[in-house]
Amino acid sequence: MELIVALGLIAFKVALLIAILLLLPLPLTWLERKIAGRMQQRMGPMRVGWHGLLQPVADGIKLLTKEDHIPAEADRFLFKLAPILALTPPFVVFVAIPFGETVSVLGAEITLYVSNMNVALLFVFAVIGLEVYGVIFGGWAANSKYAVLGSLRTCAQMISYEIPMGFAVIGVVMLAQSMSLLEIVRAQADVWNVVYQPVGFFVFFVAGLAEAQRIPFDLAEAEGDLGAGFHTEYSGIRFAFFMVSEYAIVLLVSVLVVILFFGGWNGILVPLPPLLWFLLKVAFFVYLFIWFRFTFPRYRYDQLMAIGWKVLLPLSMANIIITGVALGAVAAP
Amino acid sequence: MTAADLLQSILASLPEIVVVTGACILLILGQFVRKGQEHFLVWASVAIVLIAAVGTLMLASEVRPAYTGMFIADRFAAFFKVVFYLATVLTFLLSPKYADVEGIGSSEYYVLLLFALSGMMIMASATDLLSIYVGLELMVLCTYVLTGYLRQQRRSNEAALKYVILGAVSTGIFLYGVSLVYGLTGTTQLDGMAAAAAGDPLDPGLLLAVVFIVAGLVFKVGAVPFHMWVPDVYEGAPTTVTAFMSVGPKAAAFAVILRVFLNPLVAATDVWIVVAVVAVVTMALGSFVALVQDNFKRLLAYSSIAHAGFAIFGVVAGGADGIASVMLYLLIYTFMNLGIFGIVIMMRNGNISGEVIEDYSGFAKPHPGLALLMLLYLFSLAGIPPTAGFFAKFYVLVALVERGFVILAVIAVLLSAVAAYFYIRIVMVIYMREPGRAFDPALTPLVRAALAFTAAGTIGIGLFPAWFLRLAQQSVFGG
Amino acid sequence: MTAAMEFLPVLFMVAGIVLVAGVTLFVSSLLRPSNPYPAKNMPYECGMDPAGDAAGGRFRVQFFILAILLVVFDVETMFLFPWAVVLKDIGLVGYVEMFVFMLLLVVGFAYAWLKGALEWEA
Amino acid sequence: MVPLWWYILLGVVLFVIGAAGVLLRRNILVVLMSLELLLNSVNINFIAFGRYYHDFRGQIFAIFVIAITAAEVAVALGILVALVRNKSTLKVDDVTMMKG
Amino acid sequence: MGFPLLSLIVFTPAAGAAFLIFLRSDNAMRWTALAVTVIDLALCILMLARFDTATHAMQFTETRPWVPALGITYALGIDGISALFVFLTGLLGWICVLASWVAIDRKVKEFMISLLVMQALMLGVFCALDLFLFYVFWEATLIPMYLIIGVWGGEGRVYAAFKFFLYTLAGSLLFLIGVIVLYFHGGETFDILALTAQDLPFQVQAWLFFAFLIAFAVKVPMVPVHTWLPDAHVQAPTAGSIILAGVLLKMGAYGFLRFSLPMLPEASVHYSTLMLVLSALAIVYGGLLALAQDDLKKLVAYSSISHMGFVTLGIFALNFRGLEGGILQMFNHGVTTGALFLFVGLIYERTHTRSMADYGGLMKAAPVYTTFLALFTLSSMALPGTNSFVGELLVLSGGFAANLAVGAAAVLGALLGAAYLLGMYRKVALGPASVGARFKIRDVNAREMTAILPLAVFVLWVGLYPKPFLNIIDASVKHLLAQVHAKGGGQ
Repeated sequence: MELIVALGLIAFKVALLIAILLLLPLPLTWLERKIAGRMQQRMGPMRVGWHGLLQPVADGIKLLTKEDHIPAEADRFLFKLAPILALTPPFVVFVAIPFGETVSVLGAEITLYVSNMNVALLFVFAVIGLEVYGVIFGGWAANSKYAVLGSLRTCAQMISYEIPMGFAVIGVVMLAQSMSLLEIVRAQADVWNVVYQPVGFFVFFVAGLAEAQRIPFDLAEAEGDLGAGFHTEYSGIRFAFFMVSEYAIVLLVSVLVVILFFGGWNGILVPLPPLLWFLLKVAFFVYLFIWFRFTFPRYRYDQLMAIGWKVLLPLSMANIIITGVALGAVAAP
Repeated sequence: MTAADLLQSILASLPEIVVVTGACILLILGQFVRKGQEHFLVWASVAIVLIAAVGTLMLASEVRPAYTGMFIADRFAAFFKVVFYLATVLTFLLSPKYADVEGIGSSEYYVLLLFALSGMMIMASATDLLSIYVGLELMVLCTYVLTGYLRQQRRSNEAALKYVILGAVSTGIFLYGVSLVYGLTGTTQLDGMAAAAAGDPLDPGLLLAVVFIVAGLVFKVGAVPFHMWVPDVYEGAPTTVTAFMSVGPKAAAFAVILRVFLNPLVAATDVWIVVAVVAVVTMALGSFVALVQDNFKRLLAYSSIAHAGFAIFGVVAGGADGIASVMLYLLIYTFMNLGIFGIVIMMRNGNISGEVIEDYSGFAKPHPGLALLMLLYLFSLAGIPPTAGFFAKFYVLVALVERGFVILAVIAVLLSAVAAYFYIRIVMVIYMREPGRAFDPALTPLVRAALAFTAAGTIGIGLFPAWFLRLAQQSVFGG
Repeated sequence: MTAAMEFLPVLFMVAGIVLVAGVTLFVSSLLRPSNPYPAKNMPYECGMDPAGDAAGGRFRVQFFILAILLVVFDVETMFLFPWAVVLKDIGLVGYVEMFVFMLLLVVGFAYAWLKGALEWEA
Repeated sequence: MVPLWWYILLGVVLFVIGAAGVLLRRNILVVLMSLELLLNSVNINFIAFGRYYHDFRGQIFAIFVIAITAAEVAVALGILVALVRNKSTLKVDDVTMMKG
Repeated sequence: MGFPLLSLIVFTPAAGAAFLIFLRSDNAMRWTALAVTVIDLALCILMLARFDTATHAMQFTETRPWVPALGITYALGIDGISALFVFLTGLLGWICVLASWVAIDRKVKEFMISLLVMQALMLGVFCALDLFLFYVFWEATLIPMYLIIGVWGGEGRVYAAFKFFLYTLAGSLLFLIGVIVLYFHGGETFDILALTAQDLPFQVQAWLFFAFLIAFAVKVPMVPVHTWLPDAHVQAPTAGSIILAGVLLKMGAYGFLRFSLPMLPEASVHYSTLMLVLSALAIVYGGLLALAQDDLKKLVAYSSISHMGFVTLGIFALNFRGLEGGILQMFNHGVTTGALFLFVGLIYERTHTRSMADYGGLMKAAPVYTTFLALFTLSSMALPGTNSFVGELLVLSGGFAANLAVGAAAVLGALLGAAYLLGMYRKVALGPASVGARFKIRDVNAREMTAILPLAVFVLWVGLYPKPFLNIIDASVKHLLAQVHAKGGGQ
């Protein structure tokens, strides 16, 4: 009986997560365009609904009813598989993400996370690594030069930034002595990690920007020289899957930044509910993503690689060594 | 493990640390070496090896276990390390000119050799299957790359690729055996294995596991049925690397095989029957197939298979004498094989490849001295007294007969008579043909030194084997 | 049991996504038109007729080098994670050993840098 | 609880598939993947045995195997690149030039 | 340990070879080689002069540790049997140098070095008192001999060299195993005297006997492992043939005397009949083959097989006369056949043909040559008054005592010998002068005479007054026989 309740709870949480993540792009795209409008001294979408609020819905319907175009030379199986492969990893990662400790619902204590893995951080990196497959298959299967080139570049970019990202996190693990995200947040009850790990945070966030293929690192789909990168040939609902996946990653990076460096649901000064604190922080970082998009110019590809390998990686390695030395110095009598 | 233990461990592994550190420094320094100053790399590499050698010899006086039973510095290891140093230094001496001729300009060549050396050293000292594995891989990874070092030559690429794939398979087989041993005994330490298996020596699973481990190691030795890579890799690799591989990694694999075979666990199983069959078939194959080779490097590849077979006979003999005989064999083989490879390397100059046996037609006429050296190495490889090669074989035979394996000894000598044919065939080519063209051997002072040294070893050990024999025996008995 | 409960949701999640994606695709297939013709089915090449094969296996070596670097560095992280977790329990030896490890890593990195493996000539 | 021999059986099956792949498949990339399979069967064995004995050594060994295998694959890929640049083929049979 | 005379004898040629490396002129090399061999001969004569014929014990012994861990020593020493062969080797050494004075015109340095090294090794074989040392010398002779045949030989030299090398190598490797087995059965020592004193079980003796037999039989050579010999002889340069016939073949028979008989007496007695039959076979078969030859060198080569058959016959007769005859016959064969090869070489240098059909009437063109040829031919036929007569008579009487049928076969062989040798002499020396028309044949010159004369002296000396030679070996042979019969039974 308990087992069924537990399983039901898991199923419910998973369903909720899927629903949120699927629907989140709707407000996010609206927000993005609105913010872009404001930054560029214009209004943004105004036609559909009040201040264009229904614009995303209209876009969704449009994508749903667009013709599904598959190029003649494409590998049809991989071409169809790729969007789902791209969609899955960011969603799966959220299983391991805690949004808080517990909340009381109708007297029952319900945890604000689906699963508290002791190796959550490793799991996150492992699953994010799988994102590459959707990209490379999508680009390869289309058999279009822009798509192939785009997918290769995207892959190279993702794997390049994965390394500094991984290194950056190790400092956090050293502080928390755990790979469980829950433990990491608990360890920040007093002081947020960003205080001890500013470099780690910087590396992680920049690498996150690149992982999410956001400006200033959205080289792969640079409209000017690559059409739209690996998803050049995609249209309709399959294209939508890629878009949803990208927004999920944006959200994921924001969430991870908050959990790893900004104390998660631990608040400061103002005693707000933990979940609210958490969401506020996440919202701030999502806003940061959007802000960057309309502020920074795009890097050249060689610059992109140089930043990843020659700036972020040495920084993150130095960060580990310095953290290690500092911890050793503290531990030594 | 306290700080004092750590210090002890560092001391015990000092030679390895020296080599690895030196290799790392050279790796970085090598990037700043300008064209035409490569000799700096050679001397630096030689210096590193010599420092390590001094360390090894100073540490050889007592047995030093280190790193909680993963590693040991004893005489047995020291003996093998000396063999490795020899092989590496001689390879260094032979390399610069050859590298020039082949257009290998990069410093990584020396660094990779140093890393391979450190891998071999770890293998010789390892007392845990994990450290054996790590050493083994460190060594083979470097040799993979070195094999493919002539990037512009398809033959080299191809050899390297074959080597990697087959090597990885053999590693897989080795590891599978290790995992079974771990599963059956609950430990990966060689001593622990023996203790855990005591009293139940005939567990078929354990036998299988040991066979797997031995199979993986036998691959590195180049014995049948894992020999297919040897000729291709030897032919395709740069000749200096071939020379190195035919001696160093082979000796390292033997070091591990002997360590495993010193182990009562293995002694209790009947693996030696398998090994005996391997030895016979290996020697037969190496000897007979070499008869029809036209390519010198390929011939030497098969010859090295045959020699591996002969050395395995020593493993079959087992016991102190058997082990000492394998060790002495490897030491002597290092001298004579590097000598003959030195000649092949030296011949590679201008438009002479030095790889085809016909290239040597009438070599004795313009270069009687070098021809005499070749004669020496070849007769040594064939095992004719008074060269060292004879004493090596003799001692293995003594060990075999001591254990009562007279039939195996007879097979061994008959096969080595077959093998003698292809060595003296080369003698025939260099002495009994008329030279077809001018020779232009790349005889730099370094090559001269290497050849002189190997020749001295080949004839010296042959005439005065006593000291070397005692060395080998003490390394077994007193270690 | 707990391990199973921790990783079971992953399965749920994968199943859920596949389900949702499948349903969406199905709904979409009911709604969307399908009107392919050869010109539309050509790969996008700015309106020109496509020339040559896109997926012929010819691309810059730089990508391979990156892949190899990733494989090496990513696996190094694998050693760092467990070390970081038990840093305080592992004692002096473990603490020092990882610095040796990092040092070797730095040497490798420096080498790759000096060798120009990190240069991306446009 | 899953019994130990299930893991071992899985290991055996993976090992056999991997070995068969190496021996039978002609595409070098597939051969490399088969190698991974082969080595992963070893890892499964190690981890299963380690758990069986409540001993960390199995896991440690597995991590080492993974790391070193990665290095091996890196080397193999590097050599493959050099080969492909000299002649663009991934077929094992096309590679063979040396005989005897 | 006194003056290391034997070491001096053994290593003088080796030192000479080392010295030769630094010489440049061909003539200097020839003279140096000659000087070295003559010094060596002088040392041998010195040795004989100081030799005590009364004792069977080893004399001039030297012992130094070599590889103590395995009980290997550097031990030299000679008894009567070895003394004779040491002397024979010394005697033939300088003759070889003379024989190749003009015959070898290319790579003189290498040739002389090979020759000198060869001589050192052969002397070592006869002097060694340690089995390991013996084996090293024994096996090492392959290297210079392989080169002598292969580099300076005739048309088919490469094939002949290979055949020689592989036959003898395969044989001696089995011998090596035998040696190692003996080592472990005989108390972990390689000391020949100590091993001789051991009593081995018959089973072991039998195995070892056959292991040794293969090695020695190839060297002697006995039928059916003789096929390398004609090739090697025919292709080898004259000096090579002299060494082969004069000394190398003796090493096999010496092996029987030094190892098979004293160490494996029971097996020797047990298998003596087999050996006798094989010997008789060699005598008759070799004679028949010689009869069918047209090539002079081949004829002499096959006659060698036949003559060596007499040697083994004498040895395995296992009685005093047989043994003495066998040993003396070894010496005689060295002198006579060596001389015959020399003569073939001399004529070949002039005409470049060895076919008997090309010759005839040499008597007129070269009277001195043919006279001495007659002497050696008669010696080879064992005519009374020549050396071989004494030896063959002793062997035959020993052989008849041992086995009547074998003795009869041997007599048949001796008759065959007369047939082919006389036939040869008739075709070459007598009859119409067919060669004189085509070749300008000069008679022997002083240098050649220097080589021939000593041999001729020994032919007559042994033939007319064999006592000093028999004296040298008497004591040792008696001791050897006593050893064999004490343990092996019989007679």
